Amino acid sequence: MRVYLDNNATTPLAEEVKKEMADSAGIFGNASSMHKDGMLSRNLLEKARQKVSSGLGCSPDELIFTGCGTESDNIAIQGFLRGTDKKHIITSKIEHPAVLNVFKYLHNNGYEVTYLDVDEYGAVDPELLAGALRKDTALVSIMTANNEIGTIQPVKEISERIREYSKDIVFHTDAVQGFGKTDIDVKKMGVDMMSVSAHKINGPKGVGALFIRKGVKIKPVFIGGHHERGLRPGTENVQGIAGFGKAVEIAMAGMKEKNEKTGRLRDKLKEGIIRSIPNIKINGHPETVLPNTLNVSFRDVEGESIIMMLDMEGISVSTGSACTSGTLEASHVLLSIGLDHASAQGSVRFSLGVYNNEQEIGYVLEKLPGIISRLRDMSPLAKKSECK
Amino acid sequence: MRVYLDNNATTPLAEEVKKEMADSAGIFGNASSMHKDGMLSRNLLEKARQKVSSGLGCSPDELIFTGCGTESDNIAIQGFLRGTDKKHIITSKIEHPAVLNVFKYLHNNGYEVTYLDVDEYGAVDPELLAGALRKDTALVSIMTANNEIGTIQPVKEISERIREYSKDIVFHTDAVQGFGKTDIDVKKMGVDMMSVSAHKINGPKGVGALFIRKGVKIKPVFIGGHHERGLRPGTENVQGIAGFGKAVEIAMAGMKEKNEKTGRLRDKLKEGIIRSIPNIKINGHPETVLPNTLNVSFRDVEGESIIMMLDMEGISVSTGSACTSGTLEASHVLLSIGLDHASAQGSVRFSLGVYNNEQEIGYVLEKLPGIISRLRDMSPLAKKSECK
Amino acid sequence: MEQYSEKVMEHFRNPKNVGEIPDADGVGRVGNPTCGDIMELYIKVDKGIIKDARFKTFGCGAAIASSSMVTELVKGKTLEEAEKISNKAVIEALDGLPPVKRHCSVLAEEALKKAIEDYKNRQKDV
Amino acid sequence: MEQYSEKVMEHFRNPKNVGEIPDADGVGRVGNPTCGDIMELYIKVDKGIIKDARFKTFGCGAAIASSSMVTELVKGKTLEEAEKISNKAVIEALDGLPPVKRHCSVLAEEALKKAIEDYKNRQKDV
Ligand SMILES: Cc1ncc(COP(=O)(O)O)c(C=O)c1O
Ligand SMILES: Cc1ncc(COP(=O)(O)O)c(C=O)c1O
Repeated sequence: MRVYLDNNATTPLAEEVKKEMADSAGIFGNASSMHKDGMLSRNLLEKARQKVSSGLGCSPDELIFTGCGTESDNIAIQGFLRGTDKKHIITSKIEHPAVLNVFKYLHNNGYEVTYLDVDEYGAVDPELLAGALRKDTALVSIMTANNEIGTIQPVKEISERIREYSKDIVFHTDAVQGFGKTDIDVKKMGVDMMSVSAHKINGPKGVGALFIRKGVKIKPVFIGGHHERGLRPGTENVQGIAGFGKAVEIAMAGMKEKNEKTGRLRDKLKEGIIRSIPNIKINGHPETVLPNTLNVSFRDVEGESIIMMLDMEGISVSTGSACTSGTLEASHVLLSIGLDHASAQGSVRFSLGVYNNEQEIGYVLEKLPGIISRLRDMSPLAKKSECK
Repeated sequence: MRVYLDNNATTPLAEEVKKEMADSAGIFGNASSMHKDGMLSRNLLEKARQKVSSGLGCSPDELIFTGCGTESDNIAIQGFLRGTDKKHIITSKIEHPAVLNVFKYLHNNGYEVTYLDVDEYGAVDPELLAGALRKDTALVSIMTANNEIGTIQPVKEISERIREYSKDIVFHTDAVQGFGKTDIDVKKMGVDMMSVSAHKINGPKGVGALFIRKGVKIKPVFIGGHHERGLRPGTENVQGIAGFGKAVEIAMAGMKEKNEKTGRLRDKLKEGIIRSIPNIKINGHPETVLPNTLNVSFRDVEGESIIMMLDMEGISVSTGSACTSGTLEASHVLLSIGLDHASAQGSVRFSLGVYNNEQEIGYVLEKLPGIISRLRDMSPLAKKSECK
Repeated sequence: MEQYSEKVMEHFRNPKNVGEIPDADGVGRVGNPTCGDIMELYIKVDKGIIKDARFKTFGCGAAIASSSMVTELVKGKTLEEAEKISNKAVIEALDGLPPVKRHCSVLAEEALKKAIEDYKNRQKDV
Repeated sequence: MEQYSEKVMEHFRNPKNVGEIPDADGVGRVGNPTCGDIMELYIKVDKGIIKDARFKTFGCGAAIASSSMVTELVKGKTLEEAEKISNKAVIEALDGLPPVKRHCSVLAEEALKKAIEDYKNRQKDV
């Protein structure tokens, strides 16, 4: 049995998406070419743009396709800043590296950065943000939902605070994790730019999109031909983009029901863990949280070894972000919500997807307690906690 | 009948590549994940890296995957310059926009740029380049072969001139068009960085690669996770990359024979055009030229209207670069080799691929003369040329 | 690349009124090879009415379609009516042109204006 | 992520010598929770020979495998031989470790050194 509970890292391709991509594998023209082969590709591209933009609630000419969520974030942030002289920018301490590391780079290159604290659940306080706004604030970037703990940010409230202060500050949100798992509407949320990525919603890897509200001026960072309005030059990945369009279409159909189902399974897993394993802590917001995400600290054991043991039992999960596996640091997200290092290192993220079922959750609950107790038997920390 | 002669814009997916991609569609893990699903993806990724690097003659750890050729060019050029203070850079006047427009941007942002002239065939003179080298030259970027006229540059000689002058100057080549159509070997060519793109060799769109010689230090431009050594952050497009690996594998097998076949067809087309249509000019180098590329100026007629008429007959060709279709400018490549505006605008690029055959070339030769003469009948320039 | 309308394709496929009028009453020549398209418009006028119009064009699909359309539009019109034909009218009659191709319709309008001007100048000379 | 070797996986799957030795002759404790892994190594010494070794480790797969391996390596060795066991030896015995995980073998070496040192100190005290 193989149980995949790492859907925040990436998701399996939906069968319909595989089919769409196989069907469009023969449509190969360069979407920029005048001739019929080009036109066929262009048509696929624009059909997909229609679908993805309708999923975001924007108009098709406000959407460009990119090569991944990271690219969307970078084009949005670096691209906007290339066109303004203002030097103050704001983000939160728990952004994905695709945003946070851009801010760190900018910090080292002449920008003043405010990194907003979050509360114990990982939520940004809109009032705190309002207080950080300045005359020279160029851009604010706050994610829609966190990839490690699932906490959903009050994006709308943040947007309102920003607008009250100034109409000129641009507000970007990284919705790579929110898209498909919570209500997304660029207008209702009041954002100027939004990043999304296909492979998080059962679409192909290597395709992302960026919403840029009409009137928001950004400059290209990678420079080349005129594709995607010159903002993401390079021959368009028509097949992948067609797959993205299909993935959005199916993600949007019955989204509410799918998320309710996922939420029920997640709650079952959560309650099962609470019932069967002592000395744990659930991380992330108890209510305003993605329905598929469960982050748990298992006291006195280390996350990687839990993951490896689960993997040996056929269960795929991860410690925080796949993007930081391979590094040695404890999750910046978990440290930011106040966990000590040992607890941060002993955390596991279970992230469910539309294809998980009851039986799989049952299987995980069968295996997990034994693994934790085995590792605790090995741990020099466990006995001390007991003494306390 | 549909005849596709726009292979320099993009190529159809090879059947083997389609199959490889379909076969790997079920391998979906995030290549950065610790668990088995991640490992399966990582294995595919590294297998493909092996194949592509062997096609370039480099070692696998000298190769990163990117989202397209344009990205490879940008990461190479902008990424290298982010790590040096030297402010002089050199390129040619006939580079692809993915290089040339980066240089223009840099030109406007504090860099001194030497744009080298080319001769009437589009070749860069290594001596001219040698004369342009300076103490503060950071980087030279000269393409391996031109996308519009097919001229192959003396990359090895250029590299030698650069090395004679200094060991510190980094030499990048955009081999997006050269790869698969001419001998490529980063060691023999003596380059430090090389860009390639999968969709030009019957691989998928949305995948490129960049060779970075060991010891050459570049900084990320798009910033995020640690994927591809942090130089191209973003979840890897494993399926596309697997397709790229397969495409390289089949491109390299019997490359010489395939190119000889393509060359024969190209020559047949060229001779047929010379024989049946007066008042034309063949652009590009007569010998050191890609075997698949034929660029022809048809005096007194405009290129787009030729393309449209050919398209109506089922023939796909283009005026220069697909990347500049949609703009109004005459090709900078054709102007650089000395064509006047009218001739530059009256040029058509026929670019063959591995799947073309004799019959298709015969069909084009049947249709083309009538189209040119029909358009000349419409042209106010034609009568004047006759008078001259 | 934006798509051409069916109407544009129709006029490109089968342009109307191609050619010169050897004894034209007015000729308008616009554009130059350095900037792109070149258009020549010939008109034949009888009692203030444009009886015939023909063109020769070096240019893209939109330029040829615009030339064809403008000759169709002017035939049978009085000079006063013809003078009022704007590039917008050409675009409309073609069911639209992609933004980057709008200048082709401007060229058509200018060629027509010049041809009428040429006709008027010749009348003065007489 | 680089792969772990089969040997590492083996020692992770079935670590040898897990646990404490209540009446150990020497104990080495290294690492701290702020920087990552924590390792405790217990040794039992008889006539200059390490008769038994056990560990407790809080850490990743490589840390657990390194702990397991180092206890295997020292058993039956004289103190002099044991003192020469370096992190390289641990890595070799494990058929390699990914570069980012090398520090785990260093930790194992240090834990061993400390345990021997502790043993020697206790001898002096007697
Ligand atoms: C010479 C050259 N460089 C770069 C590119 C850009 O490649 P891509 O479209 O994959 O970004 C192309 C083709 O479009 C090309 O011909
Ligand atoms: C919140 C968030 N932002 C950005 C990304 C980056 O997306 P991609 O891997 O498509 O570049 C991810 C996932 O990896 C994410 O979870």
